[in-house]
Order: sequence, then C-alpha cells, then structure tokens
Amino acid sequence: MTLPDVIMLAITVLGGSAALLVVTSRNVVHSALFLVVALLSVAGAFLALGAEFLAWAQVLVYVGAVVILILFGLMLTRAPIGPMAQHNELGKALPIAVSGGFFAVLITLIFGSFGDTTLELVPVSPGMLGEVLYIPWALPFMALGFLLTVALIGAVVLARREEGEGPLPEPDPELADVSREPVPTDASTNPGVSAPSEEPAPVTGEVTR
Amino acid sequence: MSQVAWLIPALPAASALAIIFFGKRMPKGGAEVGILSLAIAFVLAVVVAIEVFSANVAAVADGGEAFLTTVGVELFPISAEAGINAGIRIDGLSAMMFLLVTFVSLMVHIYSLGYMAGEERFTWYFGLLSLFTMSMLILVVADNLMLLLVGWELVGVCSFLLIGFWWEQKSNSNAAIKAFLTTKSGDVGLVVGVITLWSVFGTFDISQIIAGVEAGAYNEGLLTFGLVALVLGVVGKSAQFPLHTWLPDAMAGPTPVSALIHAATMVTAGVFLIARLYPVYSAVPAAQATIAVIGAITLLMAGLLALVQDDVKKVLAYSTISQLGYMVAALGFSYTAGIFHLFTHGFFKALLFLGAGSIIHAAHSNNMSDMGGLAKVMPRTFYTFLIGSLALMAVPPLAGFWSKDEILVEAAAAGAYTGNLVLVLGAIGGAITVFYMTRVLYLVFAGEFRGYGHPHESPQTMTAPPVALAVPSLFIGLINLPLPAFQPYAFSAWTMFSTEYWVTHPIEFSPLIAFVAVTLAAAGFVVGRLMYRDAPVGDADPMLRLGLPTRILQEKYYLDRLYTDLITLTLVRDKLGAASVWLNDRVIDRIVYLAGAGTVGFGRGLYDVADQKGIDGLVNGVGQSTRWSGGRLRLAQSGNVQLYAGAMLAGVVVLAVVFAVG
Amino acid sequence: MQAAYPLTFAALLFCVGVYGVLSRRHAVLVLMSVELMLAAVTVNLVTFGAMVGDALYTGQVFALFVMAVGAAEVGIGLAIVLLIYRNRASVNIDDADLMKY
Amino acid sequence: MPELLSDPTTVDLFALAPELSVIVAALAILLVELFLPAERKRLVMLIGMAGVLVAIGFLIALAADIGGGSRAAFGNAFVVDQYALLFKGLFLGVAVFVLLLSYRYFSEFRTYQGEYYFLLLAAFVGMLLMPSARDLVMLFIALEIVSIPGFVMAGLRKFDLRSNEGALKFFIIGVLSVAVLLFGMSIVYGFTGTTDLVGIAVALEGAERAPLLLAAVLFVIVGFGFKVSAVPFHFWAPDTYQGSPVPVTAFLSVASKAAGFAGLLQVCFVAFAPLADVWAPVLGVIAVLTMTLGNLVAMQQTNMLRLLAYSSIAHAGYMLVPFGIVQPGNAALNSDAFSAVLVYLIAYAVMNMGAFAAVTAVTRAHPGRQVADYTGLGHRSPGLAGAMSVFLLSLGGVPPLVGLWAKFYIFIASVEAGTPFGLFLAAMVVINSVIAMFYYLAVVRTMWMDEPLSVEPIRPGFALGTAVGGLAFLTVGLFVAVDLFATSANLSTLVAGG
Amino acid sequence: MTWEELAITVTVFLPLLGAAIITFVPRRHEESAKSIALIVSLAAFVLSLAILAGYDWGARGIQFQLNVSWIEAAGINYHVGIDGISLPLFVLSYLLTFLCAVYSYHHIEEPGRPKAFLALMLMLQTGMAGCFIAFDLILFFVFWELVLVPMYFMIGIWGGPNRQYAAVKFFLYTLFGSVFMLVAFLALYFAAPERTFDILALQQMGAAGEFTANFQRLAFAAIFLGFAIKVPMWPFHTWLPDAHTEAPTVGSVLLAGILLKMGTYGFIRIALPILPDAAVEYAPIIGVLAVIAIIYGALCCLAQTDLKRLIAFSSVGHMGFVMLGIATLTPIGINAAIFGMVAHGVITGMLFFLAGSIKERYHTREIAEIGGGMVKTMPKMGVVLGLTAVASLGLPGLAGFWGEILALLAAFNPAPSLVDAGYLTLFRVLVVFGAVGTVLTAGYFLYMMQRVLMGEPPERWSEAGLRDISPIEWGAWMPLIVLTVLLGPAAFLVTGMTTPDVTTIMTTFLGG
Repeated sequence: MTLPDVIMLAITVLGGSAALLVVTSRNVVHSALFLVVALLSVAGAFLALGAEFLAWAQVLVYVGAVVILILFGLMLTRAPIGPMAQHNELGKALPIAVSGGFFAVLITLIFGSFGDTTLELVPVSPGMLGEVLYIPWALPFMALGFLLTVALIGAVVLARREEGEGPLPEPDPELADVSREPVPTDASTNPGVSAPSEEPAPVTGEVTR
Repeated sequence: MSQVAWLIPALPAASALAIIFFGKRMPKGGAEVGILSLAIAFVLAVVVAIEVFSANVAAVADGGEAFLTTVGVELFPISAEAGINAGIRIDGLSAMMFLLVTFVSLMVHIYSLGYMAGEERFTWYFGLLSLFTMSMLILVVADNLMLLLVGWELVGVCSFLLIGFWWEQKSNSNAAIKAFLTTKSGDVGLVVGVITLWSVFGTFDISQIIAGVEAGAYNEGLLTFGLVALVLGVVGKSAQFPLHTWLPDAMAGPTPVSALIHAATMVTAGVFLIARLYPVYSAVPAAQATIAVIGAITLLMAGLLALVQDDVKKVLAYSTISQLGYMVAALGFSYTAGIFHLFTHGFFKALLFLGAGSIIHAAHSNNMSDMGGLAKVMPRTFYTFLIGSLALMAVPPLAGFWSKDEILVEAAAAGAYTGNLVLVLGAIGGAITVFYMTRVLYLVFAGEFRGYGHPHESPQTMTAPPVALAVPSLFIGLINLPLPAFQPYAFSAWTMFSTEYWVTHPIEFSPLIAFVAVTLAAAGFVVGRLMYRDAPVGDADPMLRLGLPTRILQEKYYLDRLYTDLITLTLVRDKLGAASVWLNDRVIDRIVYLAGAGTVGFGRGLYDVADQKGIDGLVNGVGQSTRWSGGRLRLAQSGNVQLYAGAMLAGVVVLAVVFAVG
Repeated sequence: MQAAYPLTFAALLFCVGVYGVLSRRHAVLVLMSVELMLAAVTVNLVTFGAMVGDALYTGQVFALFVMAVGAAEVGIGLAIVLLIYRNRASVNIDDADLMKY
Repeated sequence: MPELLSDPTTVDLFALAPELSVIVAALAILLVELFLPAERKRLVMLIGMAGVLVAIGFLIALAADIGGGSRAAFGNAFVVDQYALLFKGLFLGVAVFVLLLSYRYFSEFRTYQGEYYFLLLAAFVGMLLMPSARDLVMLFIALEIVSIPGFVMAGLRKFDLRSNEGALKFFIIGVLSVAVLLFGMSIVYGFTGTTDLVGIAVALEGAERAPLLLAAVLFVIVGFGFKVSAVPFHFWAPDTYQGSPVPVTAFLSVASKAAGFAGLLQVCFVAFAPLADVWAPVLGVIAVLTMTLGNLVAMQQTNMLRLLAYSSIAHAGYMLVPFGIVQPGNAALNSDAFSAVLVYLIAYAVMNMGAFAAVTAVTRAHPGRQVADYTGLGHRSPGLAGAMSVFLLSLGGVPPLVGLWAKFYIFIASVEAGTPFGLFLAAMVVINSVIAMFYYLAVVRTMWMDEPLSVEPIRPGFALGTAVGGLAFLTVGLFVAVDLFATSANLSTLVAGG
Repeated sequence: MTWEELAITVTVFLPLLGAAIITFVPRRHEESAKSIALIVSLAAFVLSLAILAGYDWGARGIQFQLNVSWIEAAGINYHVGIDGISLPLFVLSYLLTFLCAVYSYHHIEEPGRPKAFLALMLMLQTGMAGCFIAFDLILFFVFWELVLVPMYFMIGIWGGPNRQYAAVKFFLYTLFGSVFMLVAFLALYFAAPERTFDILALQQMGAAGEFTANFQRLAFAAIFLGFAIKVPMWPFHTWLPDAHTEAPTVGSVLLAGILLKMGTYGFIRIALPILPDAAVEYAPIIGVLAVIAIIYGALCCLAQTDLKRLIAFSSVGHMGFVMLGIATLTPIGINAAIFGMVAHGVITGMLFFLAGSIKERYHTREIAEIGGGMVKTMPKMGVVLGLTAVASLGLPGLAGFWGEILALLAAFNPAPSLVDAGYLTLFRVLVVFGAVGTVLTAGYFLYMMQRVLMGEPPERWSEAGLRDISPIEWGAWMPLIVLTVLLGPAAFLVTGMTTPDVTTIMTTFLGG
C-alpha cells in the first residue's frame, strides 16, 4: 500500500460519496454543489495518475464552466429552491437494478483482468502533451474544433427566444390541461405566413395501438 | 378411280360450307346445293363400287388378293417418330358403305325438301345434313383409327345439333344432350380402345394393325382389353344394351333426320368399326363372344320394348336397335352376314322412317292411337310402307329374309354356346319383329281414322324417295343368293376383305333354318292379325293390359330412370357438383384464408402479448412502482424516455454478461 | 499504485451516473448524471494511458477530447431542456410522453 | 495509430478536399444568411448545394487519382480508399436529396434557415470523416459530429411539443449510448494499447479473451447499435422520427443510419474481426429481433412517419443479418457479407429517401401525417402516387425495383454461409419480407383503390418534384445497373487500405 | 449485335417502352393512349411474327440467342433465346395482347382511366413474354414476379364487386409460391459444381446427375410449389376462380391465356430437365393431382351459376390435361402439353372475351338471369359462343381435341423410367379417369349451352334489342376464331415447332 494507493483510495471514497449525493440529494442546488466536489475529486485522481495538465483542464472546464452552466440552467428553469420529489414515475426499482447490475459486472470483470497490475506513474508534463497534440492528433483536434462550433450554434438556435421572428408557439390546445400563462404575443410581428403547425390531431388519434 | 375417292367426303363438305355461308341467298335456301353434291357423290360411289366389286370378283376367280388401296398424308408429328396422318382406305366394305350412305342421304335430302318446307332455319338444316354426311363419309373412308375417331365424334356432334334442331322446347335440347352424353360416355371406351391398340401395335394405321395381328407378335391380354373397350364405344354409338336409352328419345328430331341418322348411317358406325377391324376381332375369341352376347341380348330386349310403344317413330327406333343387335351378333362369327344385314337394313329402315314421316305429317301426330284407316287415303305411302315392313319381317323374297336368314345360318354353323344363343334368340326375335310390325300396320292403316282433321297423301317429293327405296328393299336380297354357283359373283365376294376368308367362310343356305324362321314369322303374323284386326287402341290394346310385364316394358326396364334421374341429374350434377364447390369454397379456401388471416392475427397477437406484456411486465415486475397505475401502462413504447434508457441499459448489461461468458 | 483502484473509482462514478439518469425527475439532474458518466470515462482513459504508457499519450489526449465533447453535449442538453421548459413550463421528464406506441 | 509525423508540413489537403469544400460551404451559409431579407433566406440552400456538388467533383477527382489504391493523410489516421469513396459518394448523394427536400419545407420557417443548413452540412462533414477515420478516436469524434447536429435538428420545430420531446429522447438515449461507447473504447484501448483499427485487430489476434475485453467490444457495438436503431436501442426512433421535421427524419433514417453502419462495418469487420465468433451470433439474434419487431409493429401503425420509422428499423434488421454470418478467417464469406451490407445500404438509401421525399410532399398538404391522408392519392396526383408506390414496393422487395437485389444479396450471403444459423437467418428474411408486404401493400392499395378525400392535386413543387422523380428513376434504373456499385464494394480494399 | 441477337430483346421490351410513353400522355387527351397502345402492341406482334418466320423449324436447340453478363458479382447473366418449346407461347402472348388492345378500344371497365389500364397491360405483356425467353433462373424469376404487380392493380382497380379480396389473394398466393421457387433456384446455384444460374448449363448438369437424390427431392418440392400455385394444380387453385371472376375482361383473358402457362412452361423448362430423378419420383403425384383437377374442375363447373366462374373452373380442368401430359415425361406428353396450352390460351381467351361482352350487354354474369335463348336475341354471338364452347369440350377437328387426346395417349405408356418404377398401371387408370373427365367436361359445357343459348329468351331480353357483335369485337375475335378452327386440322403449326426440342429435353427420361 504505497502512498499513491492511499491517495487514490481517499479520492475514490470522497468522489464516490459526492457523486452519490449528487444523484440522491432532494435539493437540486445541493446536487449541483456536490457535483463540483465530485469533479474536483476526479481532478485529484488525474494528479495522482500523473496527468497534471488534464487535472487543471478538468478543474477549469468542468468545475469552472460546466457546473456554472448547469447552475444557470437550474435558475432559468425556475427550479424550486426547496426539496422536490426526486423520483420519476419509474420509481427506484429499475434504476437500482440496472446500475447495481452494471457496477457488479464491471467490478468483477475489472478485478478479473486487472486485479494485480500496478502502474508505474510517469508524470506527463503539459509540454510533452502539447507536442503530441498538434501533430499526430492534429486531425481529431481540428475536427473537435469544428464540433464545438457546431454545438455552440446548435445550442444558440435551440435556446433563442422566438418572439422576435418566425411563428409564435401557440400553446398546443391538447395540453390545455397544463397550467401555464400564455406567452405574451404581439399580433403585429408575423403577417400572413402561418407555419404548417401540427394541427392538433386529437390525442386518441395520435395514440393508437 | 379409287385413288380419287377422297372426293366423296369432300363434296358434302364443300356443300356444307357453301350452304352455311351462302345458303340464305340461294333460291331454294341451299337445299339444291346439298342435293346436287350428294347426287354427284352417289354417282362417284357407284363408279368406285363397280371398280372395287369387279376387282374382287376377279380376285375370287383367279385366287388373287382382295381389292385394297390406301392413300395417306402425315398431318402433323406428335413425336420424333410418331405422327397423326389422314388418309383414305378403299376396300369392299367402304365401297358398300359409300353406296348405302350416299344413296340414303340423297333420298333424305329430297324428302326433306317437302318435310322441312317453311321451316324457319331451313338453310341451317340442310347445312347440318351435308355436314353430317361429310363426317359419316370421313368415318367410313378413314385409313387410321385416329381419323376414324375424329369422324366418329364429328358424327356425334352433328347428331346432337340435328336432334336438338328445334331447341326452343327444353325437351328437344334435353334429348339432344342425352344423346350426345350417352354416346360420349361410350366414346370413353373408344378412346381407351384406340389408345390401347396404338400402344400394342405402335400405330393407328388399320392395315398395319391387321398385319400386326396376322404376324401374331402382340400382348394378348392388352389386345383383348383394347377390343372390349372398343366394344363399349360401339355399344354407345350403335345404341346397344345398356347404352341404348338415347335412341328413342332422339326421335325428338325431325323425322328425315331419324331416317338418315338413326336408321342407315350413324347407328351403323359401331357395326362398321367392328367390320373394319374384323381380322383383329377374329383373332381374339373372347372379344367375339362379347359381341355376340351383347348383340343377342339387345335384339331380344329391344324387340320386346317395341311391342308397347304408341309412338310410331319409337316403334321403328326400337326395331332399329333390335336389328342392330342382329348385326352385332352376326359379326360375332361371320363378317359377310353382319355387313349384308347392315346393307339391306339401311334401305328398308330408311324407307319405313320416311313413310312414318309422311304418316305423321298427314295425321299431325306421332301416336298410332289417333291414326288408322290411312291405307285408303295414302295409297302410295301405304304400299311403300308395306314393302318396307315385309322386308323387315324377313318375308322370303325380300331383302330382310336373305340377310336375317343368313345370320341364323351362320349362327347355327358357328355352333358352340354363343352360336346357339344367337340362333334361338334370333328366331324368337324374328317372330316378335313380325308381331309388332303387324300391330303397326293394322293400327296405322286398317280401320277408321281416329285423329282430327282429314289426312291426305303427301306431296310428290315425299312419296318419290320411299318408292325409290322400295326397289332395293325388294330386290337387294338377291345379290347374295346362297347358291354356291352364284356366290363368286355375289355380295360376299364384292365386300370380302381377303380371298382366303371368302373361301373358308362360304355362304350356304340351310332349308331347315329357313323353314323354321318362316313358320315362326307366319305364326307371329297370324297372332298379330288376330289381336289387332279391328285396331284396339288405348287401354283396349291387348299388349297394354298384360299388367306387370307391360309396366316393366313401358318403364324401359327402369334404365332411363336409373341413368337420367339417378346418375346424371341427381348424383353428378347436384350432389357431386355441389359437394365439390362446397369443398372448394368452404374447406380449401377457408384453410388458406385462415393461414393468411392467421399471420395477421399472429402478428397482432404477438404484438399485443409478447411485445408489450412481455417486456413491460418484466420491467414493472422488478420495480414496485407506486404511481404506475394500470391505465398508464400500455405498450413498450410508453413514451417515457427513461423507461427506454432503462430497457436499453438492461439489455446492455444482459448482453455484457452473455459476452463475458461467451 | 494498483491499477484497479482508479478503475473502480471510474466504474463507481459511471454506475452512479447511470442511476442518476434513470431515476431523477428533473431534466437538468439527468444532464449532471451524464457529466458524471463522462468524467468516469476520462478517469478510465487516463488510467489506461498510464498503464499502456504509449508515446502518443493516446489515453490522455482521448480524455481531453472526451472532456471537450462532454462540454459540448451539456450545452446542447441545456438548450433542449430550456426549449421544453419554455413550451411547457415543466422539465419533468415523465410528462414527455406525448408520442407513444 | 497515427505514428509520429516526421514532417508536419506535408498535410495532404487534397485527400481532405471533399470535407473541406462542405465546411467552407457551411460557413459561407452562416455569413450570407445574415445579409438576406427574410423571404429570400431560402436561397441559402443553393450555396449548400454548390458546396456539395463541388465536394462530389473532388470525390470523382480523388477516385480517378487513387484508382483502387489508397491515399493516406495524417499518418494514415485518415485514409481515402475505395471503401471510403463509395461511402462518401453515398453520403453526398443523400445530401443532395436532403437539401432538395428541405428547400420548400424550411422556407416557411423564415427564422433559422441558415443555421439549419449549417447544421445539416456539419452533420454531413461528420459522415464524410467517418469512413476515412481509421482509429477509434477519430471514429468517436466523427460519430459525435453526426449526432450533435442530429439532436438539434430533431428539435427544430420549436413550437411543437412533439418535436421537443423527440429531440429530448433522442438526446438522452444518444448521450447514454455515447458514454457506453466511450467506456468500451477506453477498455479496448486498455487491452490492445492502441486505438488504430488494424492495430487493434493485430493485438486481438494473439490476446487471450478476457471477459472484460469481450464486454468492451459489446459496449462499442452498442454505441453504433443506437445509431443504427437495432432492437434494444431502437426506442428513440419512432418518437424522434414522428416529432422532427420530415426532411430531418429523412436525414436520420437514411444518412445517420448509413453513418452508423459505416462505423459498425469498420469496427466489426476490421477491428474486432478476430472475435467474430463471439459477436456474430449475438448480432445475428439482434438482427432477427430487429426485423421481426420492426415489421410486426409497423403493421399496427396509422401514422405514416411512425410506419416508416418501424419499417426503417426492420430494414436495419435486414442489414444486420450479414453481420450475423461472419466467420473469423473465412475471407471469401466475409467479403460477400460486407458487400451485401453495402449494396443493401445504397439500395435502402435510394428507396427510403424517395419514400420520405414523397411523404414530405404529402405532409405539406396534410400536416396530420396519417396513413389515411394517402387514400385515393392515385386519383389526385398519379405521378406522386406512382413514385410512392415504386418506393414502397421496392422496400417490399418486388422485382423490377432495386429492393429485390438488396434482399437478394443478403439472401445469397446467408445461404452461402451454409451454417444452420445462416439458413435460419435466410428463412427469417423471407418470412419478414412477406409480412412486410402486408403493410406496404396496404398503403399502396389505399392510394390507388380507395376514393380520394379531396380532388385537388398535390403540387410537390420543383425541388421536391425533381427529388421524387430522380429517386424513382434511380430505384428502377439501379435495378438494371445494380452491377455498378455491387462489385466495387468489397472488403479487400478496406483491410488492405488500413 | 446482329438482328439475330437483338430481335428478342427488342420484341420483349417494346411493350414496356410503349407503357412508358403512355404514362407521359397528358390527361387531357387520354383517348390517344388507346391508339398508342394499339400501335405498340401491333408492332410487337409483327416483330414476334418476324421471329416466327426467321425461326428454323427443323433445327434443335436455342435460336436468336443473346448471352451477356448482367450482374457478374452474383453470376447472373442476361441469357435470352427462343426454341421450339417457348416460341408458340411467345407468339400467342403477343397475339392476345394485340387483340386485347383492339378490344379495349371500346371496352374498359368502369373506373375507365384508359391510360393507366393500357400501360399496365403492356407492362404485363413484357413480363409474360420475358418469362418464355429467359434462360437464366434469376432473369426468369424477375419476369415471373414482374407480372404480379400489374395484374394485381388490374384486378384490384378495374375488377368486379369484391375485387380487392381477389387481388390480394392472387398477389399473396403467387408471392408465397415464388418465394419458395427463389429458395430452390438459390439452392441449385449453390449445389451446382461451378456456380451458375444458366438454365442450359444446369440442364446439362441435371442430365449428368450432378445433384444428389434427396437434394433433388427437396429442390423439386420447392419448385413444384412455386409452379403448382401458378398452374394452378388442384389443392392450390382456390385463387383462380376469384381472380378470374373479379378480373376485368382483358385481365382474365391474359390471366387465362398466358399467365397460367408460365407455371406449366416452368415445369417443362426448369423442373423436369434439371432434376430428372426427382421428376420421376414426383411424376405420379403430379399425374394424380392433374386427373383430380380434371374431374374436380368439371364437377365444380356443373354446380356454377356464374358464367365467368364456370369458365374459370373449366381452365382448372384443361390445365389438368396439360399437367397430365407433362407427368408422362414423354416427348408425346410434352408435345400434348404445349399444344394444350396454346389451344387453351386461344379457346379460353375467346370464352372470356365472350363472357365480358355478354356481361356488358346483360349486365349480369348469372346464367339464370340470362335465361337462355341467346341464339335468338344475338344470333352471331350465340353461334360464336357455341363454336368456342364446343371447341373447348374437345370436339375433334377443332383446337381443343388434340391437347386432350395426345395427353391421354402419352399417359397410356409413360416414359420407360416411370414404367421401370412400376407406375404403368397407375397411369393407365389415370387415362381412363381422364377420358371420363372429357365426358364430364362435355356435360357441363352442353348444360351451359342449353341454359344460355337454347330455349326461349325471356321477354325482358328479347325486346331489350341487345346489339350483336360490334365491328371492334369482330376485329378482336376473328383471329381467335380462325385459330380455333385452324389448329384442328393444321396442328403442325404448333407440333412442327415443338417436336425437335421436346425430344432433346426428354432424352434423359427415355432411359432404355
């Protein structure tokens, strides 16, 4: 049991519990905070494994940007501050069964084949990583760049509010039962063109066996 | 001349076409073309006959071969080596048939001018007559069995069309169909027989078949089966027992038709066929025995039936069946006797039918009960009818005597079981024939006229042909006088197929048999005269008061009821037909429909049960979800994405285990 | 260091992520759980990178790419969730069952 | 494994030409769209079309240039060989038709047309990268480039809750399967020490079969299974197809499914070839499940898009059959199976795209998307109904149409395998195609033999009209000229090229 | 590419081209579609006559042969040619289509739309003609299935009352059969020493005994199912009455005239020569089923009340004779079968034309309602119906006779290999039953003639002033009437062509 093993175990315990709390805590904001702890523990794991650059990247990208983004998401969707019923109609039976099964399978298999291998850790400096990144991995790197731009534009398109232009989202009458105040519509914006909206086929129409 | 004998069938064929297509526009409605063509044909027939007969006589004289010319051409190949060919075969027999058919057909044509005058489909009638004569002549002249079969069936169809000429009344078309179907069922035997002969001898050609039989290299059992099958065809066509029921009903057609078809030509086709294949039959004793027996039964059975008929044409019809029985029986052991009786019978039976036609025409009814006393009113018809009856009754100098007597002589000569049977039944049959003919003579000509209206003599065209036919009825018998001196020039020589047969089977005269036959005939005449002198009609008719025998005879031994009602109508058409349709629509169709519907049903079932009960059930069984009320759960595609994800990952886990183990 | 430990840590994170995706009602929570799963993958990759020790540091580069892609997916995920929220004022995944069978 | 590059400057741009031209076109669209007034925005599609056509030009030049050999770039992480060219040709062909479909459909949206075309072209870039990618990392990234625009486009009908819902389901299931894919890839990398496909194959040759490795192989296959909508991973398809705009559904059912197969082909036939005896039977079983479930459920559908969704699931099943009969080491059989999948893909792309083109035309007049909308179409617009019948009958496998050859090749491959499992697969294909005939025939029947609801004909408009006409011609034309693409698609180039 | 090679391809695909042209005719002048169809079908017919003229009657083997590879990936090549066996049916299909084009100038059933109808008809013609000239199994299969879709639409759209049920039934029946056939073709492909779909090569292999006995048994069973459904043989025939009665006149003429023959032709061309041992094993079964079909068909006809359905069932009977001829495995038998096919095509095609015209005038197919006396109300129609009915019941001297009599002839002594297998007596019993079948056939036809032609016409029809045969109808029917009468005496028109090739194909069975 060398020092790195001890560190690793500690990180595993810390990260694991944080992750569990993320998914089980009743308060959504608490989950977000526990997510931060979990991701930090991952960064710690990277450091333990000698991937120093990755660790800082993890901290910067995930903890810095992604969690903040998620918090914004929670805020925008007016998530209730207090506790809310966490479990969906599926109940806990299926998720526990599946994830438990998954975990059991993975653990047995991992210990089966990697039980005894030990890692001699060679710290990888950012310089070495950088050198490798821009020549052999140039193509994936560029492709990834393109991917990020596409994701960015996609997110903007979806998330943008629509009153400014284009067809206004008339509430779908069949969902009239859902309590929602109508989005303020000013009649002037879009003249004649009516979108080929889905004329509300009666629910039964849609739902046929 | 015989080389070009194919002209004889060609003439009526040409006239038939001419009449059918241009008949309407001809002055006499096509009749003149018919008569002209047949007249020429008759002349040609006489020329050919002279050539053939003189050749035969010469052959008998100097011991040469019998006259035979065959001219044939291959119509079309049916396999690399075999083919169907059409050709003519002229020998004594066919020459004789030429004479008989053309002459009788000519007489009927002339007679029909008067009889069918004013008929709506006059032209169509004459077209059919020519068509019929053509097919009969094809049958006569054919050199191979296949062409004979073609002629045979064509004759059948023409008789169907002629019998059902007045097809407005359902009874006529019923009779026509009955005639056709009965002969057609007989034809089953013919077809099977022809095919068997083909498979035994490898050819249809008659001369090769005969050569094959003489050579002796053939499968005995199969040949017997073939010949017996042919006999079934003969029984159907020549109305022998048991397939005779159609002939009396065929009287529904116009009388000249009956005269031509049901006296002289068509019904003799069967007899002609046996005569044509006589050498083959003589080689197979079993076949000859069957013929003799059938002939004997038929002649007696039909004779009895003739006793109780009221319709004059029906009497003649049954008498024809009886005479055909004689011919068939004769062919059981003697070639010449059989065909001689055929020859003579053709003339006087045609005469009787034409006479009957005039009588019916005059009395406006077929039934003898409303005739009587016509001798005075229709002298010419009476005398000719009398001559015909006397010939039929085998009164010595006339034709009937010589031919029927010859049959009895040959039967006696043959001896053995069949010979004696034919002799005895023949004699009795002779007596019965005389009895029912005297009954007819008295009921029709003697006493007072019982019908309504006043009968008068038929016009010239309807009395001339009977007169013309009376001449041969009187003298034709003499051409075959059984005197040894006369025989080399006699009919037997003319029509022999091989000289050595003519030598080994001479025509003798036995005074004893002649005497017995004549006395029996005389007895029959006396009894007949006694009973019917004052024309007792209706239920006064002695023959109708015999109780059970009368009823059996009137019901025609219940054969008719057996055939028409039981077999054809009820069993075949209604029962079997309906059963097969039921089988078709209900059973087979249903099975297939179920198979088809089955897959759809199976699909739906699988979809309902396995697809959504199965997977959903499993997933929910595991989860003890509270909110999952029955209503919400329906199908695997429940719309809840987490259920999808769950199902998917469950699948992954299961597969991972399988993989890990695998 | 024992290789098994980081791997178990990764497996633990992955399975907790799976649990989170399947059970939480709130869409954003589902996104968070997905992030956990991707983080688990990165740990896995780095561990294997160290174990293999190849010249190209494939493990770590791959991990980096995964992080980038993870970030992109969170962006898209949130956009979709916001879109649903604006149309229905509820991010509860259970309601999203308009289309079925 | 992209080995160390000695000289970084020799990046072979010509090999990347097709991808680059599409990227340039996409970016150009974004820029130009800003300056166009609202009603002129739809002209943007023309730029996109230009980009695709230029890419096709480059493709032909590349094909002429390599002629059978291969051309590597980035230290053979990116290889352009006959296999890659065939797929790129297929993708660009499909791109042309998706653009034609989208022209009029999206012109009414007036808002984010530019972004839509950008996303569409981006997805096609991803697809173009996929067949040339020869290592797991690049495969993963290409897969992502295809998926992410897919998620967005599926949700583009923002006002319609069904569309959002479809996008959400697509996203969640998509992300989940990517996570599983990555997990698998990491373990495979762990075992084999490399991410290069051929390298993996070499490493696997000798390696003893640790259970974890086998599980990892499964995880990777699951990632592509999702894209191809094989059975346990098919749940997203019906809802997403129904929710998203019809051209996007066409894109999903044809293009992204083809990309999934491109990846699966490379992974299964190259990387995991030595383990064939492990995954082949499992894929075979999945194929049968997919086929049967797809056909049976399709029989019950009344919504046209859901029917086509289940039908495309069934066709994914047919295409998975050759994977089920692969035998390690039996090169002849494998190459036949390989070409069978390719032939089916090309035929499927043509007839399915055609079907969706016709559905797009009809949906504009009947937004209800019900099968009942098609009653009496034969009387209203015989041309459109004729084309739709051609596509449906071809999907059913009726002879004078290319669908027959597609099934025929699958059939030959599975009968040639000779194993009882092969024969079982063949029998299932036969039974399924007869069952499928039920619902294809039902639609064709309603079109021709029932009385139309209204008499006014449906005008598909120029762009869509050419798409429907062109595809109908191809469906029949390819039947005769099936030889064109049948021979060129063989395994040898892929294996050798890598 | 000399005319020799191109002749067949041009003749086969000309109608398809015609169909394409017709579809592009604008809706406004739809009537012109009729004249285009007429011209195209006439041109195709003339071309087929040119091939007939150019055909060397004596020579054995394939003429006008063209063999170019189509899909070399799977070893399928476009191998077309024509020989004595396929030439008569090939020319007959063109004749019937041309006559149908003439007939449909005035007679298209109620949804009208001549454009679609004629296009489908021409497409049908390509499929039919293609079947007879294909010498590659897959090419044969493609043409075989090509016929399905147009006929399905023809029955489904222009048919009678419950046409959709009949159309679907027809489609799925044949599809089911053809799927098995395809499996058999593939099995042959894989079992052949060097893989080929070429029928001629497979025939050589079959003759040389390359295929093992039980493989042959299985393959023949599958092929048998495919062809038997099409013929149709007895247990698989239930689709025929529905399809025929519901199909439009032209549809049922082509269906009865040619489509049924594709099944029997398939037996002669593919099943028998390629799998000789299995053919010997299955021959008695086919023979028995054939005779059952004869008797069963006749009995069903007796019970029919619908004129068209009666004619349909008569086809079951006639095809029974054809199959009996095939079951004998002798040159005479096959000759009889081919002649029977041609004669049945001419006669039953004529009968269906008549049935169509009668329905058009009487507006019903129920014999009871027609009430008889047609010779009085429509004399010419009556005579023609009479003549055709008589020809159909096998009156010698007309076309129908030779087919039946030669089949019985051949069945009396079947091929030596059958005799050695001890089936001689069985076949002879079949001959007797077949002969009885002819009587039953005569029975129901005469019964039909009595109820339709003879008797007094009910007054409803006698004053209705039904118009007799119109010039268009004369034009469409005259060739058939002439052929019915001509094929009697001049039977060499068909057997002359078929005999050389039939003997070559049947040599394998001649054995001893």
